[in-house]
Amino acid sequence: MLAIDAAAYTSPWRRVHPAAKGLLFGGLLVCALALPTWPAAPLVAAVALAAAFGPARVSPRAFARAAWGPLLFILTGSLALLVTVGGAQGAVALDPEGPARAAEITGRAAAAVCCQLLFAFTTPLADLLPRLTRIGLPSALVEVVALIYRMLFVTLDSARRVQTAQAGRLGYVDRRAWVRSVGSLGAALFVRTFHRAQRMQRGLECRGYTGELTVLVDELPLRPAALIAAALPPLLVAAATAAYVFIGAGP
Amino acid sequence: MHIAEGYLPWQHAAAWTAAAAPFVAHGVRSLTQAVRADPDAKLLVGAAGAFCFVLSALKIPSVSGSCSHPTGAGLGAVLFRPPVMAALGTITLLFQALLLAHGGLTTLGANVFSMAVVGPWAAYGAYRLVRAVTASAGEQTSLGAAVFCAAALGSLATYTMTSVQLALAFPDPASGFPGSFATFAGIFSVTQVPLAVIEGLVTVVLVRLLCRV
Amino acid sequence: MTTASGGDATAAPPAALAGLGLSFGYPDSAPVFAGLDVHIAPGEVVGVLGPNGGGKTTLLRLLSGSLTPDEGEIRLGGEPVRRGRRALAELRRSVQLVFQDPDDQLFSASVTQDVSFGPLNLGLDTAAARERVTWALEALEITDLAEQPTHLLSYGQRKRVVLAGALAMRPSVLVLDEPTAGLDPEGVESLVQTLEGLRAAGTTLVVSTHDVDLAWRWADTVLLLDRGRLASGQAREILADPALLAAARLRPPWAPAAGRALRAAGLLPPGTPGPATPEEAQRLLDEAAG
Amino acid sequence: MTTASGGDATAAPPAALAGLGLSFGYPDSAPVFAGLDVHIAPGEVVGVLGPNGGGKTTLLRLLSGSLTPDEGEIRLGGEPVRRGRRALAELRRSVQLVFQDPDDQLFSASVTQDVSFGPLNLGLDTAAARERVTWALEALEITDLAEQPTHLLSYGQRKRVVLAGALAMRPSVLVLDEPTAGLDPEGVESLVQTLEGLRAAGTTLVVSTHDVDLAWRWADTVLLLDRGRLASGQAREILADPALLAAARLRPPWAPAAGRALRAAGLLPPGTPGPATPEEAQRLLDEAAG
Repeated sequence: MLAIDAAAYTSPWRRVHPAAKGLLFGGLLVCALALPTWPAAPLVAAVALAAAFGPARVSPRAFARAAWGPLLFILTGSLALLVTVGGAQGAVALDPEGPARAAEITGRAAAAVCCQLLFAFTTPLADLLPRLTRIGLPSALVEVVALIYRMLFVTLDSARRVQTAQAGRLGYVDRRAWVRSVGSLGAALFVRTFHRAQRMQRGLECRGYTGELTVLVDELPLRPAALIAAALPPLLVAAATAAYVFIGAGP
Repeated sequence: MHIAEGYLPWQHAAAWTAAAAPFVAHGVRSLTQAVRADPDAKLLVGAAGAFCFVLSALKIPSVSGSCSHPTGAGLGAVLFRPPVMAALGTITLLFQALLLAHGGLTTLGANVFSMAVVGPWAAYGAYRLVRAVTASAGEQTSLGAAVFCAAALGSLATYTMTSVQLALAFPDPASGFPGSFATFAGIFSVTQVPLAVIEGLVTVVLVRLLCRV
Repeated sequence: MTTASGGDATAAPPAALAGLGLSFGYPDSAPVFAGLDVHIAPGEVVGVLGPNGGGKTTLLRLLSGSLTPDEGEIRLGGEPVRRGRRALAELRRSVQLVFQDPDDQLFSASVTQDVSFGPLNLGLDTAAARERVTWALEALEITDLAEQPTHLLSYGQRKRVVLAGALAMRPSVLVLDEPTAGLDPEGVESLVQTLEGLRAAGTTLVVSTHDVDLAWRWADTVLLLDRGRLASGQAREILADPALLAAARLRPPWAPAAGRALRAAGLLPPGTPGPATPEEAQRLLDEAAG
Repeated sequence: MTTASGGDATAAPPAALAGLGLSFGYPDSAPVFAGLDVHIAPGEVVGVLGPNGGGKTTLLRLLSGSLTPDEGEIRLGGEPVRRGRRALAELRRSVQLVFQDPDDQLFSASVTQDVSFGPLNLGLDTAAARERVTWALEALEITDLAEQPTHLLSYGQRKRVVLAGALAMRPSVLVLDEPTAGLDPEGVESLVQTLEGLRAAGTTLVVSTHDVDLAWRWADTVLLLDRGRLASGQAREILADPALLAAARLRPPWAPAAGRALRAAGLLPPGTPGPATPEEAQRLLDEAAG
C-alpha cells in the first residue's frame, strides 16, 4: 500500500537484525554529515547505492520514486543559497560563492537521503517497532506506536476508498469541490477511525486484553559477524576521506 | 514542508533535537500517563495517531496544479491540544520519514520543532484568541473563524519556523540571518501561503461536519 | 460458443458502455487484464462474476473512470472517451460506481447533504440540486430518511442512500460492486426490485456478485472474469455450463439443476425454463402433489 | 414441533454453552430479546439465522461474554457463569468470538505477534505461546503467512489470521459472525473445510449466516432469530419448513426443493436426503441421463 513499506517486507535483508542495518545506515550517515563533503558525500552515496541495488536488491525505480520528494526539497532550498540579499551589489544579487555552497549542501543531503532510503527499504517497521523497548522507550509508548502503525493502513485504505467515491461524484472537479471533499473526507475518517478503535477494543477484550498489548517478538540473531560487516563500509569511507584530506594537505 | 535528511549541518540538527526534546518528553509523559490511567485510551490514542498520519498524507490542491499535503497542526491542536500533538506529531513525522521519505531522521528534531511544537501552539493560541474575541458573534461564526485562523496560522507558523531554521543554518554571506530568512521565506511562500489558506478552508469544512455528528 | 459473443454485441445497437482492448496492472504486480473486450448493451442487467482477485472490482473501476486503463479505450454510447479532465468527468458522471461498503461513500453528516454532494459538483444551483435529491430519494423509496443523520441508519438504509447519491448524478449506467452483500434475503429482494425499477426507467446496470443464483434469475448477460475474460453471453447459457463455471472457480447455480429434475419428473414440459427461485420450485411440486 | 426442542437439549448431555432467560436491550432502544433460551450441544455446528437487526450479532456477543445480559444467565459446560471479572474472563477464553470484519480484530502489523497476544494474556511463557501460535497457524493452514505483515494480506487471509488468534486461546466454542461474508465460493469451501477440521477435533461452532444453502449442508442445528427466538432444532427440519422461514423473513434453501423434484422423478428413493449441492444434483441427473 505504501511502496517503501511493501518493499521492506520482501527485502533479502529482512532477516538481518535491525541493529546491524542501523549501524550500517547510521555509520554512513555520520560520515556524510561529519566528514568533509568532498569526497565523503559521493563516497557515501556510492556505497549506499551499491548496497541498495546490490545485495539489498532494492528496485531502482521504487528507490528513484521515493527519492524524488526529498530531492525536490533539497534543490528548491539550494536555490536560496545561490543568491545574496542586501549586499554591496544591491537588493538581490547572485552570490559568487553560492554555487559551491549549494553544491556542497546538495551533495551532503543527497548522500544522506540515500542512507535513509537504504534503511527504510530494508527494515520493515513490524520488525523494528517492538524492539524499541530495548533501547529504553516506555512499553506503553511503543505499544501505542505499533498500534498507530497498524491502524494507519486501515485508515489509509478507507481514505483511498472514500476519495475514489468522491471522485466518482466529481468531488475533485474544481478547487471549490476539492476543499469540500477533503474536508468531508477528514471528518468521515475521524469518526470512522474512532469507531474502529472501539470495535477493536471489543475484539481485544475477547482475547483477554487487560491494558497491556504484550506480543511475541520473533527472535532475530544478532551475529557479531553481521555487526562487523555493517561497520566496515562506514569505516572504509572514513578512512578513504581521511587519506584524501591528509594527502591533499600534504606537501 | 519537511527538511530533508542531511540538509542541516549536524550541529544544527542536534540543537533542534535538544530544543524539541522537552516538548516531546512532556507530550509523551502526558500520553503514557493517560494510557496508564485508562487502558481503554490506548486504542483511542492509536486512532488519533493513525488519523494524524493519514490527514497529513491527503492531497490538497496547490498553485500551478500541483498537490501538497496539509500539516494538520491546526486541527490536531484544536482536537487533541498542543502537548498531545507534540507526541503524536513526532510519531507521525517518524512514520513519514521511514514510510514516505518525507523528512529525515537527523532532521526529525528540527521538523518536530516546527510542525509538532510551533505549529500546534501557534494554532492553539490563534484559536483561543479568536474564540475570545468573537465570543459575541454566534457559535457558528466564532467557531468557523477560530478554526480557520488556527489552521491557516498553524500552517504559516510551521513554514515560517522552517524558514528560520534554514536561515540560521545558512546565513546570507552579506546580510546574515535576516537576508537569508527573507530568501528562504520568499521562495517557499509561493506555495505555502496559498496552501495555508486552503488548509484553513478545508479544516473549517471538517470541523463543521464533526460538530454535526 | 458463447465465449465469442462479445464480438456480436458491437454489431447492432451501439453499446451503452464498452471497453476495447483494456489492459491494466497495479504498480509492482502482475497485470490484471491484457486486451480485455467488454460490451454492455443499453438497458441490460450485466452480471460480472468471478473469484476474488479475479479483477471484478478493477473492471468496474475502469468502466466508471475511477481507474485509467494502461492500454485500450472506454467507449461511452459508442464514442471513445478521450484522455483529459473534461472527458473523464463526463464518463464519471454518466457511469456511476457504487461500492460494496456504503461507509466508503457516505461522508456527510445528513442524508440530504450526502445525496446533494454530486449535483452540487455538477454546478447545479441549490434549487436544482434539491430537486435532484428529492427525486433520487423517491426513486430509492427513502424519502422518509431525508433528514436523518447518516450514522444512525441501518446497513440496508445506508446502501440505499449511497445509491441515491449515485442516481442523483443522472447516470446512464449504474455500476454496482456486490450490491447485495451483507443484506438479508428480504433486503436483497427489495433492492433488486428497486433496481429493476431504475432499469425500467432506462438505466443500464452492471452488477458484480458472488451469488450465482441471483445472477441466474436477474442478469440478462453475464461476464465471467478471472484475470481476463473467460466468457460472456446470455446469463442462462453461461450459468448452465458447469465447465465454464468451474474454470471461473464458481459453483453452478441451483436453478438449472432443479429445472432439469422437474423436467425429468415430468412436472415441467421439456424446453421450458426452470424455476428461478426455490419458492417457485416448491409451488410446482406442491401443485403436482396436491 | 421443533420450536420446543430447546427444552429437550437440556436433558441428556450438558450443553457446551447455553443461555437461559436472556434479556438484553441497548440503551435508548427497544429490547432485543426478552427471556431467550439457547442450548448448544458439544461438537455441534449451530447455524444462527435471521434478518438483519434480528439480534444475531447481539446473541453471539452475549454468548461469548462480550456483552452482559440484562437478565438471565450464560452456562458454560453446564455451570452458570457468575458475575465478576474472573468468571467473565474464563467465559471469554472458552468461547471465542470472531467478528465479521477482520480489521476490527487485527491490532498488530505482524501475524505472529497478533496471534500470540491471546496466549500471552493467558499467562503462558514465551515457549508455550510460540507453540500455540505455530499450532494455530497450522490448523488454519496459514503457516506461510507467519512472517507477512497483516496490511499486505488479502481479505480471506486476514479472516484466517483472526481465526488463528481466536483458536490460539484453545476455546471449547468458536462463535463466528458471518464467517463466509465477502469470500468467493472457493474461499467459502476452503474455510468450511478448515472449520470442519476444528469441529472434528472437538470444537463446537456457532455460526451466524445469511446463506440458508450453506446452513442446510453444514449446520447440525439451526436457531431462527428475529428479536427473540422463532425456532430451533435440527437444521434439515427447520430449513424445510417454509412457514417458519417466512416468519423469520428468510427464503427457503434450494436443496429440499431439488430433493423433492429428484424424488418425484424417481432418481432418488423416497426418504433419502436430497443432494446438498447443485453439483450433486447435476451428477444424479447426469447418471440418470447417461
